[in-house]
Amino acid sequence: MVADFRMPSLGADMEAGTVVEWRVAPGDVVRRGDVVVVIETEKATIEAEVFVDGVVDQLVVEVGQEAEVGALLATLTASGEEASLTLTETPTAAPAPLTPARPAPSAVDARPRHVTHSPLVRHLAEQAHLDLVAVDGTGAGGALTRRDVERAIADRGYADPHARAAPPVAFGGEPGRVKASPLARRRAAALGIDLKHVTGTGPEGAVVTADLVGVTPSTDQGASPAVASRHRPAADASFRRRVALGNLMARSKREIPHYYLSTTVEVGGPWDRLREANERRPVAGRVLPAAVLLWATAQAAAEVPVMNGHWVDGVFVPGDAVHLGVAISLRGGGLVAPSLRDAERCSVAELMVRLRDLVGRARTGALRTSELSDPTITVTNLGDQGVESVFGVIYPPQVALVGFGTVVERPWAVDGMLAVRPVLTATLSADHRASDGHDGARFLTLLAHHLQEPELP
Amino acid sequence: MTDEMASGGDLDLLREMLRIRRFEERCVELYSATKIRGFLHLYIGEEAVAVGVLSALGPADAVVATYREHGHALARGIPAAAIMAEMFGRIDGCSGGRGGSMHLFDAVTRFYGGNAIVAGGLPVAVGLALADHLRGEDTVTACFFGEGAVAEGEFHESINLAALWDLPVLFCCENNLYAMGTAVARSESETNMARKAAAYGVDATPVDGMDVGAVVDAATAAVAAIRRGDGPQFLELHTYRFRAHSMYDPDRYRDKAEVEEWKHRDPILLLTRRLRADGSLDDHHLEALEAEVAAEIDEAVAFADASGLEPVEDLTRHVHSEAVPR
Amino acid sequence: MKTTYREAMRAALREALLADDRVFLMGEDVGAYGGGFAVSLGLIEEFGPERIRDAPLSESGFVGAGIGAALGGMRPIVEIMTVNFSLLALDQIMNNAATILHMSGGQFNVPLVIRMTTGAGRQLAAQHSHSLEGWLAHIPGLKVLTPATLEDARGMLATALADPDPVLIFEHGTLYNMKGELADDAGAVDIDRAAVRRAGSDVSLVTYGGTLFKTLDAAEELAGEGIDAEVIDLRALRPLDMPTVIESVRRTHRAVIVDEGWRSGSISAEISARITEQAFWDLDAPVVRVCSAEVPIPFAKHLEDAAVPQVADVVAGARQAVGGG
Amino acid sequence: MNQADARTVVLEVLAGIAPEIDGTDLDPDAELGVELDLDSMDFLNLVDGVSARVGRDIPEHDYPHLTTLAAFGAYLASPPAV
Repeated sequence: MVADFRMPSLGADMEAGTVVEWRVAPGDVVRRGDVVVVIETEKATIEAEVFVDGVVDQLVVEVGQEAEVGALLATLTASGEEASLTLTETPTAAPAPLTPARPAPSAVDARPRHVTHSPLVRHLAEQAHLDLVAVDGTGAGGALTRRDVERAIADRGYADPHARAAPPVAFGGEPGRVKASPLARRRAAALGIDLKHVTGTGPEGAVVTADLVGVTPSTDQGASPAVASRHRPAADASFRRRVALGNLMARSKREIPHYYLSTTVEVGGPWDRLREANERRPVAGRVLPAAVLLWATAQAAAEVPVMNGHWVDGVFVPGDAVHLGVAISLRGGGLVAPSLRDAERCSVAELMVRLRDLVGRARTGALRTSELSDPTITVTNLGDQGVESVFGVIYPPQVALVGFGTVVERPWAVDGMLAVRPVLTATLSADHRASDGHDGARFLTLLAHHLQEPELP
Repeated sequence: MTDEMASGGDLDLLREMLRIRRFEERCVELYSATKIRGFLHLYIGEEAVAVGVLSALGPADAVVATYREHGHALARGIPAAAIMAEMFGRIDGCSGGRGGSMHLFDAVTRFYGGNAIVAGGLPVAVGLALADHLRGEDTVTACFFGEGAVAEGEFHESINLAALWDLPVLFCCENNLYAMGTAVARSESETNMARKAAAYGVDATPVDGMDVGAVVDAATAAVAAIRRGDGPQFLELHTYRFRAHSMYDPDRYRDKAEVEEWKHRDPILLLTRRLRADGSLDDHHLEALEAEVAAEIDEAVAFADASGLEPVEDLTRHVHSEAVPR
Repeated sequence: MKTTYREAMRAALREALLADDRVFLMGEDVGAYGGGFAVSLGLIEEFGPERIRDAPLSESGFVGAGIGAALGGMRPIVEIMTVNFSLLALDQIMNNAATILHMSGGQFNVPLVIRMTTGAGRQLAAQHSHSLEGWLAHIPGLKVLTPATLEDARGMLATALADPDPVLIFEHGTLYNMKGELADDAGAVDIDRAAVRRAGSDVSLVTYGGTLFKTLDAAEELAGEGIDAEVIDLRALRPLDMPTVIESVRRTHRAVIVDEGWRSGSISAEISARITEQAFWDLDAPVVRVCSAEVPIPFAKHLEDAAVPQVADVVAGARQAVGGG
Repeated sequence: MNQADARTVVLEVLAGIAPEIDGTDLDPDAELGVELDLDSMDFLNLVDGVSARVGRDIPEHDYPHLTTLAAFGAYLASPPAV
């Protein structure tokens, strides 16, 4: 009878051992309990014994080799008898049976096989009201795995009414109390959203931050249910932009030490020239005053580099060109500020073409990612809304924002005489970490200068 | 072979020692084959102590043992199959698979466990004896511990309490000379354990723990003294474990020659030799005995293998009682 | 009937000793001395030294003996004079009392009651002022009770003795002299439910044991500020009656946990974690904890006062939770 | 081109600029810039679109005549000044 001698396990933390010495050679007679090999593990060097009587046949693993627990180390030919120690001094005939010392227990496990599932599996199944009997297991021995249960739930889909999230159980809470994550609660308060009108998708039906997207603020306290924006189906996106912009502006006001300058510029001359030029052009070729404002801003920004760039990790990084951000209000609310790249190299006419294209795409949601990514300075023009001046909030990480109001006719001294002239207020919001008032004043002065002499087509 | 020999006292002692020896040898094999896991502390060489002392107890007496307690559990009468199933971590184990090798328990035989905190069982034994004392029972609590436990405060607290309150405790110090790898001379200022016990006013007797007959005699006398009302008794049983402390012990701390020397005093060998010498045992008897023991162990292993696992749903059972209070 | 916490506890002991022959009291100086805190004063005269058993200074020994006696069919009450000494018996409490039922596969239960004094507030300095009940409540297999009221001092012992498993009773040292009115027929009380000692709607103050009355005082002070605080007396730290706590927090949306234990790894941390696990979506503010400072309890009165939670600390914690702090 | 047709053209172009407006609701005498929130770019696009549809140049100096739907319609219904 051949018997295998395998790498013994000497502890649950032993995975393998190295044979450091064979105490036997092929042909040696061994008795049960004899040490046949010395095994080295990380923990100790142990003498390993054999569990049968017999003759060593072959040593499979050589000295110095490592073998995993259970690996074959040697083969033996067992004598087939397990007479042990030296108690039996002479072989004898078959012994007379003795009465067993005590009744031996039945070796058969007659209990019905108990189907067991892991706690996780049971938990998942309970949550989904899933009957596990109908689920096939793919785990060891047909056991149900998490994946099995999840697949079963997914397969069932929504055919089973229980599959839908159960409504939150009323438990002690007062009526009308809305479960909401602390973050969602805080954000809703900041945005004036009444949580009662928001459908929660979180655990226990709680409102989580994502649920606020697409919900417009209530106009008054305890107002009617907030509904999606009436203006546009894209209200979700609009709301998301609102939230993002709000966060950005809050960060700006929190982090950036703004300073503000303003100057009033008489624009009678350039505006007359612009009008004259437009008279000669078909509608599609006309230039709006906005293009002139952008052009002048781009020129000034190129000349005062501390206004044009980004504040990153505590230092000012000047822009490699003027990527002019244009604040564009969207119909139905919201604001985007895409950029006109390399604006300082464009003529007024070119800027007009690009502006018209940009505004059109901004309002149809067709902006390119690159246009949204990296303005170095931004212009906000509220002239069309009739306000005279705007002191804006800088878009981080930019360091300056230029604002233009509407053109108004005002008494104006010309050559020592009072006259009525069209004037425009230009403002600058600038980051005091990157520049100071002197730089800002110089910038506005240059801007005003450029407004006077646009190179019109 | 006569009936007298088959059921005689000495033959029973031999059978019990053989059961323990063969059971544990099988455990080594099963451990090496990863059937048994966890710690495995073997009693091989010390069988005469458990067999001799427990032969002196009656069924109403109580036993508290240590983490090296397979021998005590077998000698006390817990079925080998239930013990093996426990070693396998199966539901039919004597502790339902919750205890393992170090925590064998059995209510039927009043076996209050293998306790794996050295000396941790002594106060419990004192309390069991206190309960018997308060209820006027004449039962004895036998408490086994190694000589290593004598260094623990709980030994001194317990033997003092038992002596102070005259409690029926049989303290059985199994002095196998090593607390894991620490030789007694390296851990005790006084290496005579009996003298320590005597300092508490307890009758203390040194016993040759390799001679099962001597153990039986000493234990019988001690139990009788306790039942007589002489108070707790202390036996220092000089013995030796032939195997390492546990499976993963390279046995660096003692001489191989020392081990071999003690093996000449193998309690099974000594008893076999004596029985052969007086003619009450021959090869036929021995073979029959071996076969009987082997069959029992085979059945125990088969039973353990066939036994199921406790359902994981029941994980948190036995943290608090389920049944009504006693 | 007018009584004190100490007398209520003694009445409970006496009742238990009269009711069941298996019951006996064992501990240091419980007999001739009358108990370190005079709880068992007079009992040895009535019940004799076998049942009011003075033990030597061997905490591990006599706590273990209590375990053995419980295993042997008795109903021992073991008194550990103060919680600090229980550290000498932790092996028996943790490795035997809490595990034997489990290790034996349900065969052997340990119907043992261990009483001990806990807490600071009496200028007993760093070795006699621990609040380690939260530690012990970490251990599965034990029940941990913290009677704070006269009713609970009177009624918890009987229920603990009827329990088949080990029960630890922590008696706060500052409570023994507390006087009050107790019903003549006061008796056994449940030991697994928290109690709302004061109803409120703005914030849930969760506490137990020695800090219950400080917390109730704080609630009164808060009422003067318009903050309506609910006060929950946990009564037991294991098992923790979280449904009562959660129900309260779901109404008030704010929780303050007052615990004389040290903050790190404390029962207050456990309760806070469970509130977060079970009532996160109902919270309006982070859970606030009022615990002892992370320092051994000092002897000097002003420092001891500063180290352990006081009424003002609870008030401040509650204000913080409601956003006014 | 009569005024009704002219208004229809204006409304159609407006629909491309401000899709959300409902032409039937629009008060013909309301100022387009205010009522429909048109800025100068929108207005340029409106004029450009209408100009292309009707095949007629609309000089900048005529913009003051185009403030309402009614006025825009009337302007388109009348012959060019030149």
